[in-house]
Amino acid sequence: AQENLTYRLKWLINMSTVGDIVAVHQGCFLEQGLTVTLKSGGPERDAIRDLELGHADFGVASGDQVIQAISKGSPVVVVAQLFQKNPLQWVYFKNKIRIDGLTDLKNKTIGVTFGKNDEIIMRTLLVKSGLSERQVRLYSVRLDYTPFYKGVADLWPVYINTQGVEIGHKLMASGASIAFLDPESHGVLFVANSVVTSKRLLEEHPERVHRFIKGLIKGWTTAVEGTDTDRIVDDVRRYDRDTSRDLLFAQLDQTRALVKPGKTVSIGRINVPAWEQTEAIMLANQQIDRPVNVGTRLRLEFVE
Amino acid sequence: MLLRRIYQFLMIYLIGLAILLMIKYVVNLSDYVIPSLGILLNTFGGISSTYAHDVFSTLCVAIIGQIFSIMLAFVVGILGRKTTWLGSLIKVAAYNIQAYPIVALAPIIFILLGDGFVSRLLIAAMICYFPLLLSVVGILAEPITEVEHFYQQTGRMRWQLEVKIRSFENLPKLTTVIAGSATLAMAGTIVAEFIAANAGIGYSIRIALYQSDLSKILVALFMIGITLSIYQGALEIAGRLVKSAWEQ
Amino acid sequence: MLLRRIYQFLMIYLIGLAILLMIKYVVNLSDYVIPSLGILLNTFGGISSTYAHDVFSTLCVAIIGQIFSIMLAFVVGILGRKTTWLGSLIKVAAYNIQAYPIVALAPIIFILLGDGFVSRLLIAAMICYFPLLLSVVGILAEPITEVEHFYQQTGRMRWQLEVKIRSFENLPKLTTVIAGSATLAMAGTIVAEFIAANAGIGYSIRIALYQSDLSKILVALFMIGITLSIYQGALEIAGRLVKSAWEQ
Amino acid sequence: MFLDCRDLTFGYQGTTKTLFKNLSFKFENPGFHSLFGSSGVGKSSLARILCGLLRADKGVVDTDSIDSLLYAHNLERLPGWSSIGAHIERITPIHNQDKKELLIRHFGLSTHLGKRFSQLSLGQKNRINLLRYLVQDFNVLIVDECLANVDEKLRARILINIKAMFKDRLFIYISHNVIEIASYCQQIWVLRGPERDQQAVLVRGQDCRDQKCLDRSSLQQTMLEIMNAA
Amino acid sequence: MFLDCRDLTFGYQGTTKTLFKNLSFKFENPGFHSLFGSSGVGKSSLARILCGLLRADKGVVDTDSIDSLLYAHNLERLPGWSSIGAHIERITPIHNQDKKELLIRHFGLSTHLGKRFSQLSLGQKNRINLLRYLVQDFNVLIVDECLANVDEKLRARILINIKAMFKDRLFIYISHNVIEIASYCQQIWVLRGPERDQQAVLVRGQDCRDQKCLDRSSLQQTMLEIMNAA
Ligand SMILES: Nc1ncnc2c1ncn2[C@@H]1O[C@H](COP(=O)(O)OP(=O)(O)OP(=O)(O)O)[C@@H](O)[C@H]1O
Ligand SMILES: Nc1ncnc2c1ncn2[C@@H]1O[C@H](COP(=O)(O)OP(=O)(O)OP(=O)(O)O)[C@@H](O)[C@H]1O
Ligand SMILES: [Mg+2]
Ligand SMILES: [Mg+2]
Repeated sequence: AQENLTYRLKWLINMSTVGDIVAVHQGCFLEQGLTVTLKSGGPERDAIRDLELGHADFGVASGDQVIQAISKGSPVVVVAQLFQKNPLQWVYFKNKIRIDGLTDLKNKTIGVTFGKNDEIIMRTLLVKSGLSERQVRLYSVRLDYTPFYKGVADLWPVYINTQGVEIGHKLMASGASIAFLDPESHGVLFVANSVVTSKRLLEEHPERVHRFIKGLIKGWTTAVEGTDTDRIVDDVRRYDRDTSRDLLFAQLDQTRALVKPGKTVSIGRINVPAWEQTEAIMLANQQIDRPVNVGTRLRLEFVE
Repeated sequence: MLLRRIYQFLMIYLIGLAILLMIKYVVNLSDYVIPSLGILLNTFGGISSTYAHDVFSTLCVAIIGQIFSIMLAFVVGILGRKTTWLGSLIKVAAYNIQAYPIVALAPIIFILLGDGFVSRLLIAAMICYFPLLLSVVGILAEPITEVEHFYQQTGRMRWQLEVKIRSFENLPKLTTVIAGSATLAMAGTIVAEFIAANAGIGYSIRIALYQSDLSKILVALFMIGITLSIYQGALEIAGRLVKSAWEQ
Repeated sequence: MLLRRIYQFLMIYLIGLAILLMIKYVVNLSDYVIPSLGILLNTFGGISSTYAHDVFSTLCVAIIGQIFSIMLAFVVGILGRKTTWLGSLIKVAAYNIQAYPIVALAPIIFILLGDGFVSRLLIAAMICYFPLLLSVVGILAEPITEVEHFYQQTGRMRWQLEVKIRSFENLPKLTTVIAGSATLAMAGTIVAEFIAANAGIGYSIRIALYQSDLSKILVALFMIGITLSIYQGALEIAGRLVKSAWEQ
Repeated sequence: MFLDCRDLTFGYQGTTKTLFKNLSFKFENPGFHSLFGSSGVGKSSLARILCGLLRADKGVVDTDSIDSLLYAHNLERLPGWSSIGAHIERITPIHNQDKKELLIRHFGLSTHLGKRFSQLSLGQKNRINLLRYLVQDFNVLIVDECLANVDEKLRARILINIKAMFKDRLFIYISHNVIEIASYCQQIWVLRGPERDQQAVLVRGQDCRDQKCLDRSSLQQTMLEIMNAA
Repeated sequence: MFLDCRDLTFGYQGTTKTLFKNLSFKFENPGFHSLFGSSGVGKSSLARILCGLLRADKGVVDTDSIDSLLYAHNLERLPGWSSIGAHIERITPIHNQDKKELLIRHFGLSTHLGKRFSQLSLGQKNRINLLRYLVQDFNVLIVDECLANVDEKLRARILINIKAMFKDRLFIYISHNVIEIASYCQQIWVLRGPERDQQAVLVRGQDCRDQKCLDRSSLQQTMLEIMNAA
């Protein structure tokens, strides 16, 4: 008999969730006896809430969401980490400014989404750079990119594998050249999309979690290593009709690099030091008022 | 009538577009700030059929939401029409909820109702119902003494009759507001889709925004406008039929 | 009157809160999903003064936006009141713009006007003006023959007089709508702040949402509600003064 | 059955003028009676007090012997969503259906029942409004200028028929037509304003029951009495 | 100055009944004239045709000799935002201010000028409405039951004063009061409905200029003529 499960994503269903899509549409979950319903997310709906309310069995949340929830007593556990690299980076015009080191941020206008994790990441970068907050101008980001296009802001946060590709494509087409500021290359590790579930499910049905993760990792492995990219892109297009195929191929390449940055890294691996650094950063920024020992909520046994 | 609505809409849309393009060329903005006409037509060709389908699905939700909120407005209007303590409490509640922008209420709605069709409908209805409520309360709270006197005198006044008398005497105002609220129902549904759904034109707009693609947004606006012109025209015709049926 | 509004609001707020807390304890949810009363009070103590300040700044924009949209609604209502071609064009334009959810129009507004005070104001006004417009059009389009006959007969009818007569005869309806639209102006401003600004309570709500901090949102809702009760109460008193000044 | 008012004092709020000051009068038995007085003397206000729409500042309105008192006036409108025929049909109690048919004939409205209220002439509006009160169950009916816009011939016919059909009811007929009041009414209370020392004067009318009863000189006499009292 | 109508045919849209069929009549010179007829015969409709609010299906209304024709009726209301005194003040042309003062006195409204329209009695409403038409510049004024709710004494005084003050104007007075019409009007056109072969009959009235002019028997005679015609 098939079991029905609901899987709440963090954000829209697009190339960032390619592995999830492949797992659903190429039968990886079915093999495990699971029928999985994908649900897209958004700022008003987060997966951890859905887990508690029983609206979902599994979900995707970023590291900071998980840590925040733990600090408020949510019984959430992490069973896999999808992105080994945080996709959040800052785009800038190469012909306008030059960023070699963090000190080059001085006197720049930097877009940040106040309250979101890009704010914390940028603040951490600034601390590392030794610049005080008065030496840069933080610019409040909203939905569209016009301030960046018009040059009001010098750097603008994007998800490198989706928005980054689209914008890069557009700007390239009009002759501009762009580059990205990658926090990780400056030593800031901040965990992004990870798979979470509730303690209860884990305790009561560990084998179900096992099968889910097995199916999911197979999906992501197919997405990252599979050669039938046409089929993968077609699967994504079921959800993201508005992005052209060309762009989707480019996005797929970028996403692959985030999920499996090196040969030795296994897909879905939980990067414990990165989690610890994420907690440390949040503590330093007073996002949480005391340590939560996130390590105790990381279940490494599901991904070898 | 209907035709006039459509070509008036086209006129307005074209004027708006012309202004945008003028700004583009005067200030010399690149295609990614404001797309050129060529890009726009291209986009239109590419996505118009998908968007038409989206808009239609949105319209269906909007219509249900509008019916729902008309009923809600009448219920609250009827309960809140008296100047009793309860009446005014209901009015305060109905007003206050509206003051909360939907973006702040949405998380609570999702906690309480999940994110299915019901939440979408609720959000759409909330945005559309308040203007209706205002008019309905205004209309239902005001006595028409010349007509009501007889029923009061003979002890025949029931709340249904009171509502009927006051609605009838204010029929033109009510139909104006109901036809007008169609646009709000549409806007409400789009916002709900923007926040929550994974279908409909609101969802498409969110993706277009996410991709920073203004040309798609302009196509979406076009589709929404034209659909709405037709819907409103139909409502107006229906309103006229109701009126003549009731009055003749 | 004013006091009653405030304690009615408190009652509604507390009922809502009680329901949320009940759900929390019945379903046994963590503080992350629904904050406990302790956390809520704590948050309240911590941020109430900042939020009070934010709400006040939002209220100021809302008031200006409301004044602006009342004027706009009257202008459009006056122009659109005739059943001429131009009148109906203006009405179609006014209606259509409203159909576009602000989330879709916002980018265009920001492109045209930047994201300063003006954009915030415009968005607030747009959200608030439409319900006003609907009522004003309904009211101004309907002749009051018993009063207007004399002026028609003696060739004295001017549009100002027509507007004056029809407004006066519908004064209770107009004041209901104007007082009610205060909530919409507030909601509109908050939405604008939510999308674009970097000040005001809407901005604070956005941050709270990103932080998944429902307790902050609940505090914000409280602040908004209480401010609005006061503002609306004041408007109603003002409305009554205007009425008695005009009628007596 | 009687309607007794004692020591009524009343003035509209916000005005300084008192309209009645210790006004007393009494309609003593069923029949067709009248309240008379010059325009603005307070007839309609008094009617509103009698039926409870206004409250006197002082004094007693004794309605213990009355089950149901109705007040009909001539600014009323019928609802517009149905024809007047349908309206009358709906609001007539079953046991008064016969009366209704008869009244429609006497009121000359048979051919207009299909019309909406807004499509009637002024006199037709007057008549249909009065008619719908007559088919109710009432003891006392105050008729405030309800036939003011009906032609005299028809009006006389209507009054005679009402008197014949409703012998056991008490009518208070308010009108400015002196001949009519002198001819058809029984007790005529003439209001004279609070500055006169007797605020209301009773005149006995001819109380005719058909158009031929009129004795010219006594009618003339009554009319004079009324005019002198006012 | 004259008002000539020839071959008017008219019926309300949506009804099958024709109200007038080739109706012709003529008011020949300035003075106080009347349109008379039973309730529902079409007086108000005719007035609406004369002033252009309705259009006849056929026929000619010859108003070439008339600059300004006004139509006053008794369902009108004054705007409520100012006192009736202020309203009258505002709508009176400067050259008619004297007339205004005089009329206010004759109409018995001096003590009520501070009130709002809604605070007036029915007869007071009637009077103030007629008054505001009289202070306009007009040639022809149709007065459609404008004094229906005013007491007879005051009404007689008002009519006599109007006749004295506006000798050069043409009035068309619509009323159901036969004595009044017979006494004060000059040309009385009696409407009788389209089924009669002469749809409008002209009766000469007594055209009295003061209350004492009345010759009893000739008045009686005129009244009979009118009643027979109707
Ligand atoms: N709402 C009100 N507020 C103040 N004064 C009023 C109000 N209604 C009526 N009056 C005044 O009270 C007086 C009596 O009015 P009422 O209507 O009772 O007179 P009436 O005898 O019925 O006159 P009519 O024969 O003209 O109808 C009038 O002078 C009128 O101006
Ligand atoms: N809008 C309308 N639609 C249809 N029929 C109408 C309309 N207005 C009036 N009538 C009918 O036309 C006829 C004449 O009406 P009108 O008002 O002219 O009569 P009138 O002579 O002024 O009567 P009254 O003395 O009662 O005022 C009446 O039978 C009336 O029912
Ligand atoms: Mg009266
Ligand atoms: Mg008439």
